[in-house]
Amino acid sequence: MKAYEIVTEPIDPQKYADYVLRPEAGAVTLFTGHVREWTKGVRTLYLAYEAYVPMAEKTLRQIGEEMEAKWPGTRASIAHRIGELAIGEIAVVIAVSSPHRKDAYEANEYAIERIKELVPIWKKEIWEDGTEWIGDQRKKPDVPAADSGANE
Amino acid sequence: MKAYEIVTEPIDPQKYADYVLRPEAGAVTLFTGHVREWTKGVRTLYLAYEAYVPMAEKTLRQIGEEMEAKWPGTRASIAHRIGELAIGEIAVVIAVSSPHRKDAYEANEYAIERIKELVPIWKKEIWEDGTEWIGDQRKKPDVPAADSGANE
Amino acid sequence: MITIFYFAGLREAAGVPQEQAELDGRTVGELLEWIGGKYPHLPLDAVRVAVNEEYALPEDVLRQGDTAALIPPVSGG
Amino acid sequence: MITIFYFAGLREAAGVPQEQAELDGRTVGELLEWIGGKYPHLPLDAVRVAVNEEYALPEDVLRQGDTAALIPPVSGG
Repeated sequence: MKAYEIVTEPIDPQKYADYVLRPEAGAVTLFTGHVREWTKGVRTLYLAYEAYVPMAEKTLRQIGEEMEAKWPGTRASIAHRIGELAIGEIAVVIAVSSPHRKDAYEANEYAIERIKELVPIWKKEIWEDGTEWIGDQRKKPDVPAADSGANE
Repeated sequence: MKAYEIVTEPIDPQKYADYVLRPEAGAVTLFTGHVREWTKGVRTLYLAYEAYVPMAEKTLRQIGEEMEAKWPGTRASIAHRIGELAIGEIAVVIAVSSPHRKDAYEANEYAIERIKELVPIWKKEIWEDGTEWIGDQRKKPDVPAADSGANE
Repeated sequence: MITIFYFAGLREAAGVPQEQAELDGRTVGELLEWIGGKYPHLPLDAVRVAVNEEYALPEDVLRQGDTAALIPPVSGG
Repeated sequence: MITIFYFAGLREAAGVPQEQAELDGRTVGELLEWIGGKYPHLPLDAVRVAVNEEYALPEDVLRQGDTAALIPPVSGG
Protein backbone atom coordinates (compact mmCIF):
# COMPACT_ATOMS: atom_id res chain seq x y z
CA MET A 1 0.00 0.00 0.00
CA LYS A 2 0.89 3.66 -0.38
CA ALA A 3 0.08 6.12 2.41
CA TYR A 4 -2.04 8.14 -0.05
CA GLU A 5 -3.65 6.13 -2.78
CA ILE A 6 -6.48 5.65 -5.23
CA VAL A 7 -7.59 2.02 -5.32
CA THR A 8 -10.00 -0.04 -7.38
CA GLU A 9 -10.52 -2.94 -4.96
CA PRO A 10 -12.57 -2.96 -1.70
CA ILE A 11 -10.88 -1.00 1.07
CA ASP A 12 -9.74 -2.73 4.27
CA PRO A 13 -9.74 0.21 6.72
CA GLN A 14 -7.70 -1.58 9.37
CA LYS A 15 -4.69 -1.59 7.06
CA TYR A 16 -4.61 2.21 7.13
CA ALA A 17 -5.16 2.39 10.89
CA ASP A 18 -2.25 -0.01 11.40
CA TYR A 19 -0.08 2.09 9.12
CA VAL A 20 -0.42 5.25 11.24
CA LEU A 21 0.05 3.61 14.66
CA ARG A 22 3.37 4.27 16.45
CA PRO A 23 4.53 3.88 20.10
CA GLU A 24 4.11 7.62 20.72
CA ALA A 25 0.51 7.65 19.44
CA GLY A 26 -2.20 7.53 22.07
CA ALA A 27 -5.12 8.07 19.71
CA VAL A 28 -6.15 6.84 16.28
CA THR A 29 -9.20 8.15 14.42
CA LEU A 30 -10.46 6.26 11.43
CA PHE A 31 -13.12 7.74 9.18
CA THR A 32 -14.87 5.70 6.53
CA GLY A 33 -17.31 7.19 4.03
CA HIS A 34 -19.86 4.67 2.82
CA VAL A 35 -22.31 4.50 -0.07
CA ARG A 36 -25.66 5.45 1.44
CA GLU A 37 -28.86 3.94 0.12
CA TRP A 38 -31.24 6.84 0.75
CA THR A 39 -30.49 10.53 0.20
CA LYS A 40 -33.38 12.96 0.63
CA GLY A 41 -35.92 10.28 -0.20
CA VAL A 42 -34.16 9.10 -3.37
CA ARG A 43 -32.88 5.56 -3.46
CA THR A 44 -29.35 5.06 -4.74
CA LEU A 45 -28.68 1.72 -6.45
CA TYR A 46 -24.93 2.15 -6.56
CA LEU A 47 -22.25 4.78 -7.15
CA ALA A 48 -19.51 5.08 -9.73
CA TYR A 49 -16.40 7.08 -8.93
CA GLU A 50 -13.88 8.38 -11.42
CA ALA A 51 -10.56 10.08 -10.64
CA TYR A 52 -7.68 11.84 -12.33
CA VAL A 53 -5.52 9.28 -10.59
CA PRO A 54 -2.00 10.77 -10.51
CA MET A 55 -3.28 14.21 -9.52
CA ALA A 56 -5.68 12.72 -6.97
CA GLU A 57 -2.86 10.85 -5.24
CA LYS A 58 -0.71 13.98 -5.35
CA THR A 59 -3.45 16.13 -3.77
CA LEU A 60 -4.16 13.48 -1.10
CA ARG A 61 -0.48 13.57 -0.21
CA GLN A 62 -0.62 17.38 -0.13
CA ILE A 63 -3.55 17.19 2.32
CA GLY A 64 -1.53 14.82 4.49
CA GLU A 65 1.35 17.31 4.53
CA GLU A 66 -1.04 20.11 5.48
CA MET A 67 -2.32 17.99 8.37
CA GLU A 68 1.13 17.16 9.66
CA ALA A 69 2.06 20.86 9.51
CA LYS A 70 -1.11 22.05 11.29
CA TRP A 71 -1.09 19.29 13.94
CA PRO A 72 2.56 18.38 14.58
CA GLY A 73 3.05 14.78 15.63
CA THR A 74 0.12 13.44 13.65
CA ARG A 75 0.58 10.78 10.99
CA ALA A 76 -2.03 10.25 8.29
CA SER A 77 -2.99 7.84 5.56
CA ILE A 78 -5.83 8.25 3.06
CA ALA A 79 -7.29 6.03 0.36
CA HIS A 80 -10.16 6.60 -2.06
CA ARG A 81 -11.74 3.89 -4.15
CA ILE A 82 -12.91 4.37 -7.74
CA GLY A 83 -15.14 2.28 -10.01
CA GLU A 84 -18.57 0.94 -9.11
CA LEU A 85 -19.45 0.71 -5.40
CA ALA A 86 -22.46 -1.02 -3.87
CA ILE A 87 -24.53 0.27 -0.94
CA GLY A 88 -22.53 0.19 2.30
CA GLU A 89 -19.15 -0.14 0.61
CA ILE A 90 -16.31 2.16 1.62
CA ALA A 91 -15.50 5.00 -0.78
CA VAL A 92 -12.89 6.72 1.35
CA VAL A 93 -10.84 5.95 4.45
CA ILE A 94 -8.87 8.48 6.51
CA ALA A 95 -6.60 7.24 9.30
CA VAL A 96 -4.88 9.68 11.66
CA SER A 97 -2.75 8.99 14.71
CA SER A 98 -1.51 11.52 17.21
CA PRO A 99 -0.18 11.64 20.75
CA HIS A 100 -3.40 13.31 21.98
CA ARG A 101 -6.94 12.62 20.89
CA LYS A 102 -8.09 16.15 20.08
CA ASP A 103 -5.61 16.50 17.24
CA ALA A 104 -6.61 13.12 15.82
CA TYR A 105 -10.27 14.17 15.61
CA GLU A 106 -9.58 17.63 14.21
CA ALA A 107 -7.02 16.55 11.64
CA ASN A 108 -9.28 13.75 10.44
CA GLU A 109 -12.25 16.04 9.90
CA TYR A 110 -9.99 18.58 8.19
CA ALA A 111 -8.92 15.88 5.74
CA ILE A 112 -12.41 14.97 4.57
CA GLU A 113 -13.30 18.66 4.12
CA ARG A 114 -10.17 19.20 2.03
CA ILE A 115 -10.81 16.08 -0.05
CA LYS A 116 -14.21 17.46 -0.97
CA GLU A 117 -12.65 20.75 -2.07
CA LEU A 118 -9.48 19.70 -3.76
CA VAL A 119 -9.09 16.13 -4.91
CA PRO A 120 -10.07 15.41 -8.54
CA ILE A 121 -12.55 12.61 -7.91
CA TRP A 122 -16.10 12.56 -9.23
CA LYS A 123 -19.12 10.62 -8.11
CA LYS A 124 -21.95 9.49 -10.37
CA GLU A 125 -25.13 8.42 -8.62
CA ILE A 126 -27.14 5.66 -10.23
CA TRP A 127 -30.80 5.64 -9.14
CA GLU A 128 -33.70 3.52 -10.29
CA ASP A 129 -34.73 6.21 -12.79
CA GLY A 130 -31.52 7.84 -13.92
CA THR A 131 -27.96 8.88 -13.28
CA GLU A 132 -26.15 12.10 -12.47
CA TRP A 133 -22.62 13.30 -11.97
CA ILE A 134 -22.56 14.92 -8.57
CA GLY A 135 -20.66 18.17 -8.17
CA ASP A 136 -21.42 21.14 -6.03
CA GLN A 137 -21.71 23.91 -8.62
CA ARG A 138 -21.71 26.53 -5.88
CA LYS A 139 -18.37 25.42 -4.55
CA LYS A 140 -15.42 27.70 -5.20
CA PRO A 141 -11.84 26.48 -5.17
CA ASP A 142 -10.11 26.52 -1.77
CA VAL A 143 -13.14 27.71 0.16
CA PRO A 144 -14.15 25.36 3.00
CA ALA A 145 -17.20 23.44 1.87
CA ALA A 146 -20.39 22.76 3.79
CA ASP A 147 -21.60 19.19 4.06
CA SER A 148 -22.95 18.52 0.60
CA GLY A 149 -25.40 15.87 1.75
CA ALA A 150 -24.71 13.96 -1.45
CA ASN A 151 -23.14 11.23 0.63
CA GLU A 152 -22.00 11.07 4.23
CA MET B 1 -20.40 -9.02 21.54
CA LYS B 2 -22.50 -6.46 23.36
CA ALA B 3 -22.85 -2.93 21.97
CA TYR B 4 -21.39 -1.55 25.23
CA GLU B 5 -18.94 -3.82 26.94
CA ILE B 6 -15.94 -4.26 29.18
CA VAL B 7 -13.61 -6.92 27.81
CA THR B 8 -10.47 -8.65 28.98
CA GLU B 9 -9.14 -9.83 25.62
CA PRO B 10 -7.50 -7.73 22.86
CA ILE B 11 -9.99 -5.51 21.05
CA ASP B 12 -10.71 -6.00 17.34
CA PRO B 13 -11.96 -2.50 16.40
CA GLN B 14 -13.45 -3.57 13.07
CA LYS B 15 -16.06 -5.64 14.89
CA TYR B 16 -17.49 -2.48 16.45
CA ALA B 17 -17.35 -0.52 13.17
CA ASP B 18 -19.25 -3.34 11.45
CA TYR B 19 -21.84 -3.35 14.21
CA VAL B 20 -22.81 0.31 13.69
CA LEU B 21 -22.94 0.25 9.87
CA ARG B 22 -26.42 0.38 8.27
CA PRO B 23 -27.67 1.21 4.73
CA GLU B 24 -28.68 4.73 5.81
CA ALA B 25 -25.23 5.49 7.28
CA GLY B 26 -22.90 7.51 5.07
CA ALA B 27 -20.17 7.95 7.67
CA VAL B 28 -18.47 5.83 10.32
CA THR B 29 -15.94 7.22 12.79
CA LEU B 30 -13.84 4.82 14.79
CA PHE B 31 -11.71 6.03 17.67
CA THR B 32 -9.13 3.83 19.33
CA GLY B 33 -7.18 4.84 22.43
CA HIS B 34 -3.81 3.15 22.66
CA VAL B 35 -1.24 2.64 25.39
CA ARG B 36 1.41 5.24 24.73
CA GLU B 37 5.03 4.60 25.53
CA TRP B 38 6.15 8.13 26.39
CA THR B 39 4.21 10.70 28.40
CA LYS B 40 6.00 13.93 29.26
CA GLY B 41 9.38 12.24 29.13
CA VAL B 42 8.41 9.29 31.34
CA ARG B 43 8.50 5.83 29.79
CA THR B 44 5.50 3.61 30.44
CA LEU B 45 6.21 -0.13 30.51
CA TYR B 46 2.56 -1.16 30.47
CA LEU B 47 -0.81 -0.17 31.90
CA ALA B 48 -3.25 -2.02 34.12
CA TYR B 49 -6.95 -1.12 33.96
CA GLU B 50 -9.54 -2.02 36.57
CA ALA B 51 -13.30 -1.45 36.32
CA TYR B 52 -16.46 -1.73 38.35
CA VAL B 53 -17.72 -3.88 35.49
CA PRO B 54 -21.53 -3.87 35.77
CA MET B 55 -21.65 -0.14 36.45
CA ALA B 56 -19.08 0.57 33.73
CA GLU B 57 -21.19 -1.24 31.12
CA LYS B 58 -24.29 0.56 32.36
CA THR B 59 -22.64 3.99 32.09
CA LEU B 60 -21.25 3.18 28.63
CA ARG B 61 -24.80 2.34 27.54
CA GLN B 62 -26.02 5.57 29.11
CA ILE B 63 -23.44 7.52 27.09
CA GLY B 64 -24.66 5.76 23.94
CA GLU B 65 -28.22 6.82 24.72
CA GLU B 66 -27.07 10.40 25.27
CA MET B 67 -25.35 10.35 21.87
CA GLU B 68 -28.38 8.97 20.06
CA ALA B 69 -30.55 11.66 21.71
CA LYS B 70 -28.18 14.52 20.88
CA TRP B 71 -27.43 13.37 17.34
CA PRO B 72 -30.54 11.59 16.05
CA GLY B 73 -29.82 8.87 13.53
CA THR B 74 -26.44 7.97 14.98
CA ARG B 75 -25.72 4.45 16.21
CA ALA B 76 -22.85 3.78 18.62
CA SER B 77 -20.87 0.94 20.13
CA ILE B 78 -18.17 1.23 22.79
CA ALA B 79 -15.79 -1.25 24.38
CA HIS B 80 -13.13 -0.79 27.04
CA ARG B 81 -10.52 -3.38 27.90
CA ILE B 82 -9.31 -4.09 31.44
CA GLY B 83 -6.30 -6.00 32.79
CA GLU B 84 -2.70 -5.51 31.70
CA LEU B 85 -2.12 -3.80 28.35
CA ALA B 86 1.17 -3.51 26.48
CA ILE B 87 2.41 -0.44 24.56
CA GLY B 88 0.32 0.15 21.43
CA GLU B 89 -2.58 -2.05 22.53
CA ILE B 90 -6.12 -0.71 22.36
CA ALA B 91 -7.69 0.32 25.68
CA VAL B 92 -10.91 1.76 24.27
CA VAL B 93 -12.80 1.70 20.98
CA ILE B 94 -15.70 3.99 20.04
CA ALA B 95 -17.60 3.35 16.80
CA VAL B 96 -20.27 5.77 15.57
CA SER B 97 -22.27 5.74 12.36
CA SER B 98 -24.54 8.48 11.10
CA PRO B 99 -26.12 9.63 7.86
CA HIS B 100 -23.84 12.70 7.76
CA ARG B 101 -20.22 12.90 8.72
CA LYS B 102 -20.30 15.91 11.05
CA ASP B 103 -22.50 14.06 13.55
CA ALA B 104 -20.24 11.02 13.46
CA TYR B 105 -17.20 13.10 14.40
CA GLU B 106 -18.96 15.15 17.08
CA ALA B 107 -20.74 12.22 18.72
CA ASN B 108 -17.54 10.19 18.80
CA GLU B 109 -15.55 12.93 20.51
CA TYR B 110 -18.40 13.49 22.95
CA ALA B 111 -18.24 9.81 23.91
CA ILE B 112 -14.58 9.81 24.87
CA GLU B 113 -15.04 12.99 26.93
CA ARG B 114 -17.97 11.43 28.78
CA ILE B 115 -16.09 8.18 29.36
CA LYS B 116 -13.33 10.14 31.06
CA GLU B 117 -15.87 11.85 33.34
CA LEU B 118 -18.31 9.11 34.13
CA VAL B 119 -17.29 5.52 33.61
CA PRO B 120 -15.82 3.70 36.65
CA ILE B 121 -12.57 2.55 35.10
CA TRP B 122 -9.14 3.21 36.57
CA LYS B 123 -5.73 3.15 35.00
CA LYS B 124 -2.52 2.25 36.77
CA GLU B 125 0.68 3.24 35.02
CA ILE B 126 3.67 0.98 35.47
CA TRP B 127 7.00 2.73 34.79
CA GLU B 128 10.57 1.53 35.12
CA ASP B 129 10.77 3.05 38.62
CA GLY B 130 7.29 2.78 40.09
CA THR B 131 3.54 2.66 39.64
CA GLU B 132 0.65 5.02 40.12
CA TRP B 133 -3.11 4.96 39.90
CA ILE B 134 -4.04 7.75 37.52
CA GLY B 135 -7.00 9.92 38.39
CA ASP B 136 -7.49 13.57 37.84
CA GLN B 137 -8.04 14.84 41.38
CA ARG B 138 -9.19 18.20 40.05
CA LYS B 139 -12.01 16.65 38.06
CA LYS B 140 -15.52 17.23 39.33
CA PRO B 141 -18.46 14.99 38.44
CA ASP B 142 -20.31 15.87 35.22
CA VAL B 143 -18.06 18.77 34.30
CA PRO B 144 -16.48 18.40 30.86
CA ALA B 145 -12.87 17.41 31.35
CA ALA B 146 -9.81 18.79 29.65
CA ASP B 147 -7.44 16.38 27.96
CA SER B 148 -5.68 14.78 30.87
CA GLY B 149 -2.55 13.97 28.92
CA ALA B 150 -2.25 10.75 30.90
CA ASN B 151 -2.94 8.85 27.74
CA GLU B 152 -4.23 9.90 24.34
CA MET C 1 -26.44 -4.86 56.12
CA ILE C 2 -25.00 -3.07 53.11
CA THR C 3 -22.00 -4.06 51.00
CA ILE C 4 -19.20 -1.57 50.36
CA PHE C 5 -16.86 -1.86 47.36
CA TYR C 6 -13.43 -0.24 47.15
CA PHE C 7 -11.68 0.26 43.82
CA ALA C 8 -8.22 1.10 42.48
CA GLY C 9 -6.12 3.18 44.91
CA LEU C 10 -8.84 3.07 47.56
CA ARG C 11 -8.86 -0.73 47.45
CA GLU C 12 -5.11 -0.80 47.94
CA ALA C 13 -5.27 1.79 50.74
CA ALA C 14 -8.17 0.11 52.55
CA GLY C 15 -6.54 -3.30 52.18
CA VAL C 16 -9.86 -4.94 51.27
CA PRO C 17 -11.87 -4.98 48.04
CA GLN C 18 -15.20 -5.07 49.89
CA GLU C 19 -16.81 -5.39 53.29
CA GLN C 20 -20.21 -5.39 54.93
CA ALA C 21 -21.54 -2.93 57.47
CA GLU C 22 -24.74 -2.23 59.43
CA LEU C 23 -25.48 1.11 57.81
CA ASP C 24 -29.10 0.52 56.79
CA GLY C 25 -31.07 3.75 57.07
CA ARG C 26 -27.96 5.94 57.08
CA THR C 27 -27.20 8.40 54.30
CA VAL C 28 -24.40 8.29 51.76
CA GLY C 29 -22.82 11.23 53.58
CA GLU C 30 -22.88 9.27 56.83
CA LEU C 31 -21.37 6.26 55.04
CA LEU C 32 -18.43 8.42 53.98
CA GLU C 33 -18.00 9.66 57.58
CA TRP C 34 -18.02 6.07 58.82
CA ILE C 35 -15.37 5.08 56.24
CA GLY C 36 -13.28 8.14 57.08
CA GLY C 37 -13.37 7.15 60.75
CA LYS C 38 -12.38 3.56 60.06
CA TYR C 39 -9.67 4.37 57.47
CA PRO C 40 -8.35 7.85 58.30
CA HIS C 41 -5.66 7.58 55.63
CA LEU C 42 -8.13 7.10 52.71
CA PRO C 43 -8.21 10.08 50.32
CA LEU C 44 -11.96 10.64 50.17
CA ASP C 45 -12.05 14.26 48.96
CA ALA C 46 -12.73 13.58 45.31
CA VAL C 47 -14.59 10.30 45.82
CA ARG C 48 -18.07 9.74 44.44
CA VAL C 49 -20.37 7.03 45.78
CA ALA C 50 -22.49 4.79 43.57
CA VAL C 51 -25.41 2.96 45.17
CA ASN C 52 -26.58 -0.09 43.25
CA GLU C 53 -24.47 1.00 40.25
CA GLU C 54 -25.85 4.56 40.03
CA TYR C 55 -24.10 7.72 41.21
CA ALA C 56 -25.75 8.82 44.47
CA LEU C 57 -26.17 12.10 46.35
CA PRO C 58 -24.91 12.65 49.93
CA GLU C 59 -28.49 12.74 51.23
CA ASP C 60 -29.56 9.46 49.58
CA VAL C 61 -30.52 6.83 52.17
CA LEU C 62 -29.04 3.34 52.21
CA ARG C 63 -31.34 0.36 52.52
CA GLN C 64 -30.87 -3.25 53.53
CA GLY C 65 -29.05 -5.15 50.75
CA ASP C 66 -27.73 -2.08 48.92
CA THR C 67 -24.24 -2.08 47.44
CA ALA C 68 -22.32 1.16 47.84
CA ALA C 69 -19.23 1.57 45.67
CA LEU C 70 -16.55 4.16 46.40
CA ILE C 71 -15.54 5.63 43.05
CA PRO C 72 -12.21 7.48 43.10
CA PRO C 73 -11.54 9.84 40.17
CA VAL C 74 -11.93 7.75 37.04
CA SER C 75 -9.22 7.43 34.39
CA GLY C 76 -10.59 5.28 31.61
CA GLY C 77 -9.93 5.88 27.92
CA MET D 1 1.23 20.41 -28.78
CA ILE D 2 -0.48 20.11 -25.45
CA THR D 3 -2.74 17.30 -24.24
CA ILE D 4 -6.18 18.11 -22.84
CA PHE D 5 -8.01 15.75 -20.45
CA TYR D 6 -11.77 15.79 -19.87
CA PHE D 7 -13.31 14.13 -16.79
CA ALA D 8 -16.72 13.02 -15.53
CA GLY D 9 -19.61 15.04 -16.97
CA LEU D 10 -17.26 17.05 -19.18
CA ARG D 11 -15.87 13.87 -20.69
CA GLU D 12 -19.36 12.67 -21.50
CA ALA D 13 -20.40 16.08 -22.89
CA ALA D 14 -17.25 16.51 -25.00
CA GLY D 15 -17.49 12.93 -26.23
CA VAL D 16 -13.75 12.39 -25.86
CA PRO D 17 -11.58 11.67 -22.80
CA GLN D 18 -8.61 13.56 -24.21
CA GLU D 19 -7.29 15.32 -27.27
CA GLN D 20 -4.24 17.24 -28.47
CA ALA D 21 -4.12 20.84 -29.59
CA GLU D 22 -1.55 23.39 -30.80
CA LEU D 23 -1.92 25.76 -27.86
CA ASP D 24 1.74 26.11 -26.86
CA GLY D 25 2.41 29.65 -25.61
CA ARG D 26 -1.27 30.34 -24.93
CA THR D 27 -2.63 30.92 -21.43
CA VAL D 28 -4.97 28.75 -19.43
CA GLY D 29 -7.66 31.40 -19.93
CA GLU D 30 -7.16 31.17 -23.70
CA LEU D 31 -7.35 27.38 -23.51
CA LEU D 32 -10.78 27.68 -21.88
CA GLU D 33 -11.91 30.08 -24.61
CA TRP D 34 -10.71 27.64 -27.27
CA ILE D 35 -12.61 24.77 -25.60
CA GLY D 36 -15.73 26.92 -25.19
CA GLY D 37 -15.61 27.70 -28.91
CA LYS D 38 -15.16 24.08 -29.93
CA TYR D 39 -17.78 22.66 -27.47
CA PRO D 40 -20.31 25.46 -26.84
CA HIS D 41 -22.51 23.12 -24.76
CA LEU D 42 -19.79 22.36 -22.15
CA PRO D 43 -20.58 23.84 -18.71
CA LEU D 44 -17.26 25.60 -18.04
CA ASP D 45 -18.36 28.12 -15.38
CA ALA D 46 -17.19 26.18 -12.31
CA VAL D 47 -14.34 24.36 -14.05
CA ARG D 48 -10.80 24.56 -12.78
CA VAL D 49 -7.79 23.73 -14.94
CA ALA D 50 -4.83 21.68 -13.75
CA VAL D 51 -1.60 21.90 -15.70
CA ASN D 52 0.73 18.94 -15.18
CA GLU D 53 -1.38 17.82 -12.19
CA GLU D 54 -1.35 21.17 -10.37
CA TYR D 55 -4.21 23.66 -10.23
CA ALA D 56 -3.31 26.56 -12.55
CA LEU D 57 -4.24 30.24 -12.79
CA PRO D 58 -5.90 31.77 -15.90
CA GLU D 59 -2.71 33.69 -16.70
CA ASP D 60 -0.40 30.66 -16.54
CA VAL D 61 1.21 29.92 -19.92
CA LEU D 62 1.06 26.49 -21.55
CA ARG D 63 4.25 24.99 -22.92
CA GLN D 64 5.04 22.24 -25.41
CA GLY D 65 4.24 18.83 -23.87
CA ASP D 66 2.06 20.12 -21.03
CA THR D 67 -1.06 18.24 -19.99
CA ALA D 68 -4.05 20.42 -19.13
CA ALA D 69 -6.91 18.72 -17.28
CA LEU D 70 -10.39 20.22 -17.04
CA ILE D 71 -11.58 19.65 -13.49
CA PRO D 72 -15.34 20.02 -13.02
CA PRO D 73 -16.56 20.48 -9.42
CA VAL D 74 -15.19 17.54 -7.47
CA SER D 75 -17.36 15.16 -5.44
CA GLY D 76 -15.07 12.67 -3.76
CA GLY D 77 -15.58 11.38 -0.26
